[in-house]
Amino acid sequence: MSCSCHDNDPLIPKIAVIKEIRVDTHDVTTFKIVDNFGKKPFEFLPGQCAMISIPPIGEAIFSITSSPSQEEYIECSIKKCGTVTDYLHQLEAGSQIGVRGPYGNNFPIEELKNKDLVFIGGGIGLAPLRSVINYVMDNRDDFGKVDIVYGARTPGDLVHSKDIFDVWPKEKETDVHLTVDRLSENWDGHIGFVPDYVKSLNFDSNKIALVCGPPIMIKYTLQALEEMGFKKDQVYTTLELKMKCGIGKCGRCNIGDKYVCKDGPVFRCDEITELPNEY
Amino acid sequence: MKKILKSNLPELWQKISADFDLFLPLEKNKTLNFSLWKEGEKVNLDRVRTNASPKHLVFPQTETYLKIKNENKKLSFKAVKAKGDQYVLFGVRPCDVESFKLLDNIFLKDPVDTYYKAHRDRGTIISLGCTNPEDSCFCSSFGIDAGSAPKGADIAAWDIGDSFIWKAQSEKGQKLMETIEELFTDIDEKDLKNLEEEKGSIQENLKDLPFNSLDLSKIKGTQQEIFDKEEIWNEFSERCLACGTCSHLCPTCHCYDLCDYKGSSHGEKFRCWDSCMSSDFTLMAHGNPRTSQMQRLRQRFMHKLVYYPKNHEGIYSCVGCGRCVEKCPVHIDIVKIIKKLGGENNEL
Amino acid sequence: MSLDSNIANKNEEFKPLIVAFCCNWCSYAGADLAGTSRLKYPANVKIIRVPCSCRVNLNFVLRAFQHGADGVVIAGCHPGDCHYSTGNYHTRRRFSLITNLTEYIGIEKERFKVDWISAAEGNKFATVMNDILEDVYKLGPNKKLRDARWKI
Amino acid sequence: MENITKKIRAIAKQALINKDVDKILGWKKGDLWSESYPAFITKAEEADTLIWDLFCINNLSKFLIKELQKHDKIGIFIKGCDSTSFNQLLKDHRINRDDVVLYGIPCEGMVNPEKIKKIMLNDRVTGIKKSENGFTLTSKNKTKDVSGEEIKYDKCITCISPNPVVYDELLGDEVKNKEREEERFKGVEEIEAMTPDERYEFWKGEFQRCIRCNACRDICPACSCVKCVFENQNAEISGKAKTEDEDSFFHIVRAYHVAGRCVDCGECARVCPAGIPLDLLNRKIIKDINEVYGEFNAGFDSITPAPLVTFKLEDTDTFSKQGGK
Repeated sequence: MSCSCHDNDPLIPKIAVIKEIRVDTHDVTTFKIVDNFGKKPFEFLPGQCAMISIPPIGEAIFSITSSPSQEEYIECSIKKCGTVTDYLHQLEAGSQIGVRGPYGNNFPIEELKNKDLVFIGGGIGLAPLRSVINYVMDNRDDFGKVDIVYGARTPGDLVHSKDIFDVWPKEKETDVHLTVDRLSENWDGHIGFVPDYVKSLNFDSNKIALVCGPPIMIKYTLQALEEMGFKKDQVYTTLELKMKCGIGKCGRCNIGDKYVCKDGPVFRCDEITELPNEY
Repeated sequence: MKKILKSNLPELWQKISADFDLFLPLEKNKTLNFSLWKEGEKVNLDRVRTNASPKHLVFPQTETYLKIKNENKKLSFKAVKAKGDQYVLFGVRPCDVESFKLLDNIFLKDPVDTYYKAHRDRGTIISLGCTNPEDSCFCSSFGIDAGSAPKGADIAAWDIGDSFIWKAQSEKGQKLMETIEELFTDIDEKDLKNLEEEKGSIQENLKDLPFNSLDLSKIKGTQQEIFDKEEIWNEFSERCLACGTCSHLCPTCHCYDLCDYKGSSHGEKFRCWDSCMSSDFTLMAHGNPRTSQMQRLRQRFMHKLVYYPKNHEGIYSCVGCGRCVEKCPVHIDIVKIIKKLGGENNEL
Repeated sequence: MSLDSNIANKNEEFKPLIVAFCCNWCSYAGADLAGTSRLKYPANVKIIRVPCSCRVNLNFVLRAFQHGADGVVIAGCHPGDCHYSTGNYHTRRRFSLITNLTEYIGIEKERFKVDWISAAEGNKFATVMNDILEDVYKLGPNKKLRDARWKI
Repeated sequence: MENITKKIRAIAKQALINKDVDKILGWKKGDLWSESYPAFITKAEEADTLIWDLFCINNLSKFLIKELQKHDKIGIFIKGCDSTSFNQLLKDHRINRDDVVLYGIPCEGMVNPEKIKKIMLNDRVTGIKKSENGFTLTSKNKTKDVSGEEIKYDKCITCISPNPVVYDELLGDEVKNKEREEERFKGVEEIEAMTPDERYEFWKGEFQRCIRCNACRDICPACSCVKCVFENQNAEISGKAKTEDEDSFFHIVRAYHVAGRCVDCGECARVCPAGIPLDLLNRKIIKDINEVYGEFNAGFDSITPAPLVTFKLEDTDTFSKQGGK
C-alpha cells in the first residue's frame, strides 16, 4: 500500500479538512477527515494509522477507526492527553490540518476469514478495533461468530456509543459484552475489569482474538486467554509507541529488531514475546 | 589509474572547485573537519580522522522539508526540495565511506528518503587510504581494509610519498577524472611498487593497534539473552551522562526527530539529528518505555550490534572509526562493550 | 529636545526597530509622560511592559535580537525606589554581566542599553530613545544573532 | 603517582570492609595509555582496580547527585577542581555534606592526550613516564622528553586550586604551583581586544561546529538543575534546530545560567567534541564579576552566596554612563 503523499515524499503531509466532529466522551472526540477536495485522503487497510499534523504545534500518529469500506472520509477517535491532542480538541469543524499516511501493517484479514472472532477492547483501545469490526460487519458472511468485549473505567468513558449499543448488537451472530470497572449509577451491565470479564465469559479456544487497550489490560487479557487455551498465534494486538516518521527510519519506535510503525503496530502474540519487553 | 604530484594539488583544488563544491579536511581553529574549500584554507591530509564524520554532508543536522503559511485558519504547505549543487568530497577514509553504505541501507530502502537520496546523488566521493591509523581505530574488526577503497567510493586514492594515485571506481568517478585529466600523469612501474609498499606499511601499522584483536564473533547468545545481561549494562550506564555526543558523532547513527518551528503567521517543519541517549527520545503522552539510562544505553548498543545486523544480513551498524572511543566524556565506547559482551572480563 | 526625527523617514530603506522593556511602575509611566507632553521620540520603538526591570532575562533580549530588533533598551526605576524594593538592584548586577557578555559575543555596545528612567522623567525617556535610535542608525541593521527563518 | 595509587587502594578497601561507605567513586585504567575513567565500586576486592595517574581528569563530584539517591554514604576521591565543584553542589543544595566522605588528592595537573599526539605527530605513543624535570614519551621507535607545560591541559597550567579546598582526609602533601595565575584571563583578553565584528565572526565560527550534543551541560557541575530549561519542550526556550542563532542562543544562555556559580573547572571545553573553547565564555563572566563586584571564586567555600543572588546598595554597574566603563 504505497502511501499517497504528494510528490512522493513520505514525510510531507497533505492539507486536509476536519469535516465533522462528534464528541464521544469528556476526553474522546471522533474527527471525520477529508482532503482539501472533500474526498477520502488515502486508501488504507483496517488497523493502519494516519499521522495528523497541526503546524506549528506538532504531529502525532492515530489509528484510523473508520472501516476501509467507508468511501467519503477517514475517522480518527482521539483522546485528549497531550499538546497535539489538546490543540486538536479545540479545533472546530472546517478547520484545516495536515494528514499523511497510511502507516503500519494491518489486521490480517485473510487469517480472520470464516473464523470465529473475539474483539477485546479497553478504553480508547476500541478505536483501532472498530476499523476491523466495521469491515467485518460490511462483509459479514465471510466471517464466523463475532464476540465483542469492551470495557472502560466508567459508563461515561465508553466510546462509539452508537455502535456498541445500537448497531453491533443487531448484527448477525454478534454478541456485545460491555463492562465498566466500578459500580456507577444508571449502569446495570457487568461490573469488573476486562480481563476478569473475559475469563468469566470463557470462550472456547478455536477463535481468533484481537486485543487492544492500555498495556496493563493487554498483559492480563493475554494471560486470561492463555488459560482458556488460546495459543499465542491466535491472538493479535496493537502496540502503542512514540512514532515520528512512520516509515521505520527515525528509530523512535524501534523495539528489538522490529520497527512498530512499519513491522507493526499489529503484532501476533508469538512475535511480541520475541521482542524485549520495553513497550 | 593516474598520478598527481602533491605539489600541484592546490591547482587541482582550484580546478575542481570551479564547477563543484569541494569538501576537504580543513583545519580551522585547531579542529579538523570536512568543510567547503576556499582559496587559502589549510588542508591537512596527514591526520587520519576528521573531528566530526562527513555524515552531515549526506544527512544534514537540520533540514527544513516543509514551509507552512497559516493566514486566518487557511493553511498552505510548500515542500522544500533538497537543494545544493554537485560536490566532491576528497579525503574520506575507508571507514567513513563504509558508513555511507550503512546509512544507505536505512534511507534508500523503500520508502526512499528523497532528501538523503538527493544529497547522495549530488556527491562524488574520493576515498584516501589510511597511512597511519590512530590508537582508537578498529575498522579491521568490521572487515574494512584501511589500505584499499571500499566499493562505495567513486574514486580511490593513495598517498605514495610525493604524489597521489587516483583510480576511478565508478562512472561518476570516471566522469570527474576526465574533467581534470590534464593535471594527471600516467603511472609507471616504480609508482606501482610504491603503492604496494604503501599498502604493506598500512597493514603493518594496523597490526600493532591496541584494538586489532577485537573479535565480534565472541558475542554469543540470542537477542533476549544479550538483552538480559543487566549487570553489564548497569555497569556502563552508571557513569553515562546521557549527553548524546556518541550518537551525534557516530557516522552510522541515523535517528532523527521531526520538529516544528513556530514563526508569527508562518512556520516550518524540519528534520534534525536526535539521540536515543537523551531522556525524551521515547517520551510520549502516556509515559516513557525507557525511563532509566541503562535501558537507553542498552538500546543504543543492542541496535548497533544485534538489531541492525538482524535486519541487514549480519552487517554491524559500526565502522570502527573510533570517534566514540576518543570523545566520550566518561570513556564508554563500543569496544569495551564488545569485549565485555564477548566474555573477556578484563576488569572494565 | 527632539532629534531631527525625519532622519528616520528620509531614506526609506532602513528603519531601525528598537525593543524597549519598560518597567510598569516607572519607565512605562515615563513613556506616557513623554507622550502626553508631546515629546518627540521615534515611532519605531516597540515598548514591552514588564512588572519590574528584573523580570527581563537574557532569553527576552536574545529573542528580541533573533526576531529582528536592531536595538534593545531596558528601562527601570532608579535603584532605591523600585516598587518591589530590591528588583533593580538585581537588574543592576545581572545586566552589568549580560551587557558585557553580549558585547563579548559581538553585539555592539550601542545596541543594548540599560537605563534608569523614573515616572517623572518623560524627557529622559525621549532622549534615551532618540540617542539609541541615532546610534543604531549609524551602525545600520543588526545582522548578528538573527533568526533567518523569522520573517517580520 | 604510584604511592598515591597504593594509598587510594588501601583507603578504599578499608572503607568498604568496615562499611564506612556504601560506594567509592574513583578512577580506573582503560585499554589505552591515555584513558582513565570514573569507576564506581561497592566491593572491597574491586579496590585494587582503582588508580591515580596523569589522566584522571574526570570530575567525579557531579555523579554524587545520582548516587546519593541510591546510597546513604559515599566515599569520593577528589582533586582541587573537583572539590570547588563539590562546594558549589553543596551551595546549590543538591547534595548534603555529611553523606559524603572526601579523600582529597593534591594534583600537579593532568596531561592532555591531544597535545601529546600533536607533539609525536604520526608515530603512536606507547607510554609516558615522569622524568626528573618533565616527562618522557615513548613510542615504537623513539622517545622524547617534554616539559610539563607542553602537555598539560591549559586549565591545569593556570589552575587556581591545585589543593582540595575541602576534604576529610588528604593523601599526600600540598602542591604550591601557583605562579601562572595571572595568565588565567589571557584568552579572554585576546577576544576582548577584537572589534565587535571580529568577535562575532570568531564566536560564529566556533558555534558553527557545535553539534548540540549537550555534553557541556551534562558534565558541568554548576549545571545541576533537575529539569533543564532546554529540555522543557513547551517552554519553547530553544529548539533542537542547528542554526546559527539557536546555537549561540544555547551557549550564551548556558554561560549566563552558571554565572557566579561556575568554578572554572574547564570540563565544558575539555569534553566538547567540536573543540569549542567554551571556558572562555564562563571565564569572561568570572573576570567581569571580579572587576565589578570584587574578587569571587565560586566553590572556594560553600557559604558565601553567589554574586548574582545578592547585591549591595552601593554597587556600580557597567552600563550607565556615570557608573560603568
